[in-house]
Amino acid sequence: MNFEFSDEQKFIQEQARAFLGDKCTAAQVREVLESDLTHHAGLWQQVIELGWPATAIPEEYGGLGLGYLELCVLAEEIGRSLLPAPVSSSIYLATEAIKLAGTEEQKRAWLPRLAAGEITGTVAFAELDASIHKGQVAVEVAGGKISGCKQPVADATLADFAVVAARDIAADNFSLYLLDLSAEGVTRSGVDSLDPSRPLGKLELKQAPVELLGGAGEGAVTIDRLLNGAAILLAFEQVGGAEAALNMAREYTTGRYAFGRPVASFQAIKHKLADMFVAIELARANAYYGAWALSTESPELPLAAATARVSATEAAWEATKENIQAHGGMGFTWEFDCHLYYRRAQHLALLLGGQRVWKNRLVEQLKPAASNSHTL
Amino acid sequence: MNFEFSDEQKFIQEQARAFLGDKCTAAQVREVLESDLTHHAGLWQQVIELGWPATAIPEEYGGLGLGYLELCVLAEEIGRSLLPAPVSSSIYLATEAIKLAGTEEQKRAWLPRLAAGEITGTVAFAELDASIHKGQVAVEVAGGKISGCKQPVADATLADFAVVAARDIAADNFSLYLLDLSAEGVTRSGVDSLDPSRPLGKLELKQAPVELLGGAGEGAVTIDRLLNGAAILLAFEQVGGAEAALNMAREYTTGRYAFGRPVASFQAIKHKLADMFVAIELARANAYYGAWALSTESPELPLAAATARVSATEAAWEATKENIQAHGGMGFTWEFDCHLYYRRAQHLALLLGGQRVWKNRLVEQLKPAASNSHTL
Amino acid sequence: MDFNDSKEQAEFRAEVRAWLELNANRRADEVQIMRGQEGGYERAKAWYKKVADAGYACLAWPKEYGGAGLSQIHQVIWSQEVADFDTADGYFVIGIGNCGPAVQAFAPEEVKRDLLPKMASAEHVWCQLFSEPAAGSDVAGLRTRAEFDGDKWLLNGQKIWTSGAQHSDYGVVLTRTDPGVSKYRGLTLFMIDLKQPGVEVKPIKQMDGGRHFNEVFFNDAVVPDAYRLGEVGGGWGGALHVLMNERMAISGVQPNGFAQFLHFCQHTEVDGERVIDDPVVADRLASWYARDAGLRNANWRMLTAIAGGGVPGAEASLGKLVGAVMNQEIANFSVDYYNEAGAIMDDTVNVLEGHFQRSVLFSPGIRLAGGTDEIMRNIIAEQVLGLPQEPRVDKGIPFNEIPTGS
Amino acid sequence: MDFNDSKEQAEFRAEVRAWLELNANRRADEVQIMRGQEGGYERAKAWYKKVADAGYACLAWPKEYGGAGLSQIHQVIWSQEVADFDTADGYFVIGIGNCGPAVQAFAPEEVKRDLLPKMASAEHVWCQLFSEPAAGSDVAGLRTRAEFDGDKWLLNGQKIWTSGAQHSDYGVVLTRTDPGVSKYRGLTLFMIDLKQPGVEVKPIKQMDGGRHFNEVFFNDAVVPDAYRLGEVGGGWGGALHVLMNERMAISGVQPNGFAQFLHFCQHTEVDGERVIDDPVVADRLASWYARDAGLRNANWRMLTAIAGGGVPGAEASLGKLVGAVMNQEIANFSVDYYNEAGAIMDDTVNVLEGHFQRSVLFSPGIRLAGGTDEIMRNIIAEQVLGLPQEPRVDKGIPFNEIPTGS
Repeated sequence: MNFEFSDEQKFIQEQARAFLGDKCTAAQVREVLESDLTHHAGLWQQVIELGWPATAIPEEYGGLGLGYLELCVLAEEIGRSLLPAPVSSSIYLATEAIKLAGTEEQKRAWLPRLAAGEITGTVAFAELDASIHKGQVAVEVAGGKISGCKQPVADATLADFAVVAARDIAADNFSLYLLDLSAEGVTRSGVDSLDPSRPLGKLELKQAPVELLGGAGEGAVTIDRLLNGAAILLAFEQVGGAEAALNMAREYTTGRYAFGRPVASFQAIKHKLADMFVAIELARANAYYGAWALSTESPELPLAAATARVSATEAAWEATKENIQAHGGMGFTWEFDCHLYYRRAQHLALLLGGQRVWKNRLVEQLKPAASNSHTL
Repeated sequence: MNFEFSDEQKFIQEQARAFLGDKCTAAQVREVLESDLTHHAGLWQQVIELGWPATAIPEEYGGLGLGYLELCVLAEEIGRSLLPAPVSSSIYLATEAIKLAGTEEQKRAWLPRLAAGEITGTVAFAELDASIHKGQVAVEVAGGKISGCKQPVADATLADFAVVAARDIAADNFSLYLLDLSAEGVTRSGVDSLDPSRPLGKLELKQAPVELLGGAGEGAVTIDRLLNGAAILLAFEQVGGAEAALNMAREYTTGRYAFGRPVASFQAIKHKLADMFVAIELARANAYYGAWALSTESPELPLAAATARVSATEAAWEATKENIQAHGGMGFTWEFDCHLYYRRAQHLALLLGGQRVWKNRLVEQLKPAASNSHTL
Repeated sequence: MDFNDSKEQAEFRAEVRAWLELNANRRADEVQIMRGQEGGYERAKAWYKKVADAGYACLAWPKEYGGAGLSQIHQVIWSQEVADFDTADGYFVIGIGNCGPAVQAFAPEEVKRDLLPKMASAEHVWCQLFSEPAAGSDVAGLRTRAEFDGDKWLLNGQKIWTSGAQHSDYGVVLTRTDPGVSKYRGLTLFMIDLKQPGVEVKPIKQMDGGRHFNEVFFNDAVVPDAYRLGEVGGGWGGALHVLMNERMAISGVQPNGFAQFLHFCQHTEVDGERVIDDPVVADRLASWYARDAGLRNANWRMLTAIAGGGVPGAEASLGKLVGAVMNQEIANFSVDYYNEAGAIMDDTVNVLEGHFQRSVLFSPGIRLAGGTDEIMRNIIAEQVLGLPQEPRVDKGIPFNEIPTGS
Repeated sequence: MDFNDSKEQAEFRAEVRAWLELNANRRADEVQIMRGQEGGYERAKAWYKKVADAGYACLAWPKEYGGAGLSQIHQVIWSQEVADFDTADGYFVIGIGNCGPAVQAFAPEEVKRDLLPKMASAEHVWCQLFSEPAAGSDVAGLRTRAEFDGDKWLLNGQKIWTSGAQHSDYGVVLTRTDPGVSKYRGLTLFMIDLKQPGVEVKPIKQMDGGRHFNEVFFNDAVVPDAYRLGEVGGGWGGALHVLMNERMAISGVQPNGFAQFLHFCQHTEVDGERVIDDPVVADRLASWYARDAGLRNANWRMLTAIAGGGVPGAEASLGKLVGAVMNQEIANFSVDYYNEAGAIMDDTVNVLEGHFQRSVLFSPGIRLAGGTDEIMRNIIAEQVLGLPQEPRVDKGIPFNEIPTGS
């Protein structure tokens, strides 16, 4: 019985924390937030050199052959430092989609280049008028050509390719497709994001060529598994960000005086911070369980993922909004960094669908198969 | 524009508060709570002598001919003092049912005796296996005889008659009936109540004779209107009780010392009490609006009633549970009076159906008739 | 208990409404949506000149100060009627609502007759300068110094969170005139002409990108002694007077996001279903409706008190507290409801033109401006419920000996 | 990160399970329901004698004190396995979990060898006597006096909220030996024989009608000096040691009402619909599931730390805080779900035999016993997050000069 990361995993985490603590400060985040940049290219290059995109790619496909646990500890630090780079799009989602659903040939074609950072991917699942979470997809594929509009698509203007969910008109079902974003028929543009350090965009597709990823009609199954994995990795990002926000609040309120005493000595502030801590600890514990379930492909993965997600979204919201509150007026300024965490918390909370979606996923797992019921 | 009770109404309230503050202390409440008594007969007799049951009964039927506003201010004081007597059953519900639905003959037969306190009524709407709030009634009437089981019925073992909701088998609809509780075919017994100072019971009915109250098949309409009125009166009781709980908390924490200072000087306690105050003020304001809507038979009555109910239940729960918390360990003892308010808050919150029922009633009033909708 | 006007009130209401129909446009939107406001100030100035020319400015002020010599209830009727029209006077609320009463209470008669009519007509715009970087929740901890220099006062220091300073001609400013006595005793209140070389105004960029507030720097800014409001050392009492009147100025419920949420629920379909028909939404909607209604109805009670000649007590703080928290909850819940698309800030994509997305970013400020949630609870606890203060380490010692952590 | 036992752990688990299958009955209920407990104490005594005779009592204690000389992880395995069986040892948790370690840490060796084996086998039952009527959250404000009288100590005063005092043979009691020094310095910890004339135990009737707790009165109760735990004046340190070990004793998640709520949702139909299919229920269920899972998983992290030889820190307070609040919320939500019938306390009418109705009445106590919500938040704020204390008016002055309001 051991519910803790290994010493090796903790070492990876410490290295990541030291690296990001040094290189990825609020100044770097703001370089992207306050500009039209799609990401911090210098940091992303260093992250590639550190091998992060290769972490969970098997060695046979050019990866490091490590597991999800290693990715989890990295994710926590990425969340803590608000890394402005396409980690979730490319590493947690696009790469994982190919690992999960790709043919041997597709894996050999794409994974080594992803591992080496030569290319960057994203996923294009969401549409404004159809909910992927209800199995709805309006974008259509016919004769190997895709048409329609995907929005929002994280890192749409940066990524080299996208894994797209689309309906096969002939078969009347939906599948995943690999789409080269520089192909003819693809128009991509940015849309304003609640968190401009993590840009969003849209894809307007007119008869763009695509390649089936995985089995035909298996879109829903693959997305389901993919979202579960990504939810756990994002939960670690959310926990990392929430903890950073709590630490900001702790430092600021300890140093700032009002009525002749540190603000942190007022019970209203102490109890606020205690509540932040409690939310984060619960989220962290659930994220750990998710990490275990993901790393062992446990049958509990769907429940563990939804649980980690629900807790982490809650904790990140609580911690980042109350961090602003604990800072008083200065917390509401652009100049202070509180809003960077608050914006990122919103971005992460919405990226794979909101709380309603994930609470429903959680409860679906609790519904007993047999109806062994009493009547009230 | 005047959103305040009149001086006359305030005078009635002050008189009631003085009377109850003197005669209906925790000792009297405990006489009922800690025994098998159905109510405090002495207090009920005095209440009758003060004319409270007659308040909103027109003069032509032997009442005082005052209105609902006068009943509202009385209700607040009844809630504040936890009067252990069948006020809600007899005055807010049974009497009102006859006023609303009775024929001229029925009004002349029943109202003068209710006004004079010669008889006491209750309503029997709830059943364990059918929800009146969904229009379900299992108790049946055929050929003027009623059969089935009603539970819980407030004051079942005390009241002289009940207004019963029952299904007319022949007509396949449901109506209200007047039932003499001493009639043959009626077996009544007590069931344990969360608030033993307001006893509950059940009626087992086997071919007991009943008399139709109001039009056949009008049960749902009458109950709907009846519940709206009673919800507003109960909201005043809830507000009165909540305010009494807040006052208890204020007095106790101001007088008790810990760490060398009054407990009430700790921000955690101050802010707790402030939150109680806020909840009560919102509930009070909504109760006032409800009083206005009830007294003018405004078309807004259904919305105003549900709003008053939802707020008042929330405020009473918050105030009575946090009053216990503010008292620390002693708040959890039988000896302290905190639990009297907490129990009564539960009783009142459940009496006309829980929050789920009333939130639904509220939202139904907000649903626009026409579907003038955008699509997300 | 009734909501009907008296005969005289009904006549005044009809007159106001007739005038508004002629001189203003009805609101186009069913609900007010948070948008960028370009050119709002100029529009507001022009509008308010029209109001003043017609004699509807500052209805409850004496005529000699530019008012109409009517009652608070006339002011309430005006506010109710104008709410249906597309007008803007938010720029003048602080001046007229907060500064005006302070000037009326404390300034010499001559100064009042000179300055108040121009304030009343919004020819002069005023702001209130209390908060400082090191004095937010602890307003009385302020450090801006005012020193008497022969025949005038010289001000040095910095104010912050000053709404409208960029547009203002004058301000009411709270200063420290004696750092050697205890903090509440060494304060003095002044009026100040802000259009002078010793005053510099810098807008603050907020987390949502907007710039509603300012920093104001005083560098030997000059104030004549005739602009002193009350006694030297009596500034705290004056400041409390301002804050008390602030409550009177609130003629309606503060924005709490509910109207927009209700509109969203009633008029939006998601996947073919009206949002209001979603039981989880209905659960929240009912709770928020009850809170919003509670605030509206509590406001009716306050107006009744004002109409009866009363002054609202500290219980008015609850509107700020409840509304601000609810506003943030609603914004977050609504954005979450959009799922992935909730993160898009584009006005054209979202229902209500991205209102909730903007609100997510603006709502934290509402919980801070005008007193934080925590300060509101303190006020309710101490001033309404009469609970004892916490032990005060800054009490009874000279201001310059109070610990500051630096 | 894995949940598998080591080979040795797996063997021990199998052995324990085999023994339990032979000697205990599996739980009949799917979930534990709150009921009146008649005869529980005798049953528990008998059960624990069996456990001790088989060598499974106090697995991590040294053999000379009646333990098995094994590790904390063995204790954890035992607790996990025994949870599936219908057994009762709650009466001995405080003695073995709290008092035992204090006796081991502070008592003379002879006393330890004399008393601990009987504690370990539950032949002697122990309780902990800290709280007093005027010393609840402020435990160190206690007034029970211990005075040295030649060769022994005489105790006078009153304790309250003492769980199990009516069954106890011995107690660990915190007393004031010097009211003339500051409050934390004048305390001394003792063991006391409760079966003596100077000790009177009176049960307290709770608001739910139960009697789990007691008042204990000392009237010249005698304590030999050999029963002193630690130095005179060093009682506060000893008390903290007890409280620290209390956390170790928590081998599972504290009751928070969730298991019963889940059971209710999964196995109840209302008007033909399973409760879990109601979207509003699902919304709450998901939130509570996430909290319950968080507590369970946080507990796994704590057990991992204990298995590695660590001692859980103050963060363990969060389980108490979260669980107690959630428990009350769940009880209220569930009772509300029954509508009118929710107010019926009759066991035979309600699903889960009236569990939620009882829980509504008992749950307020859980938020108070063992440290209120507010004290838990203080502990987290100060001991985990390192935030500064509030200004202390009771610090550095003699105990008998601290304001008491009377």
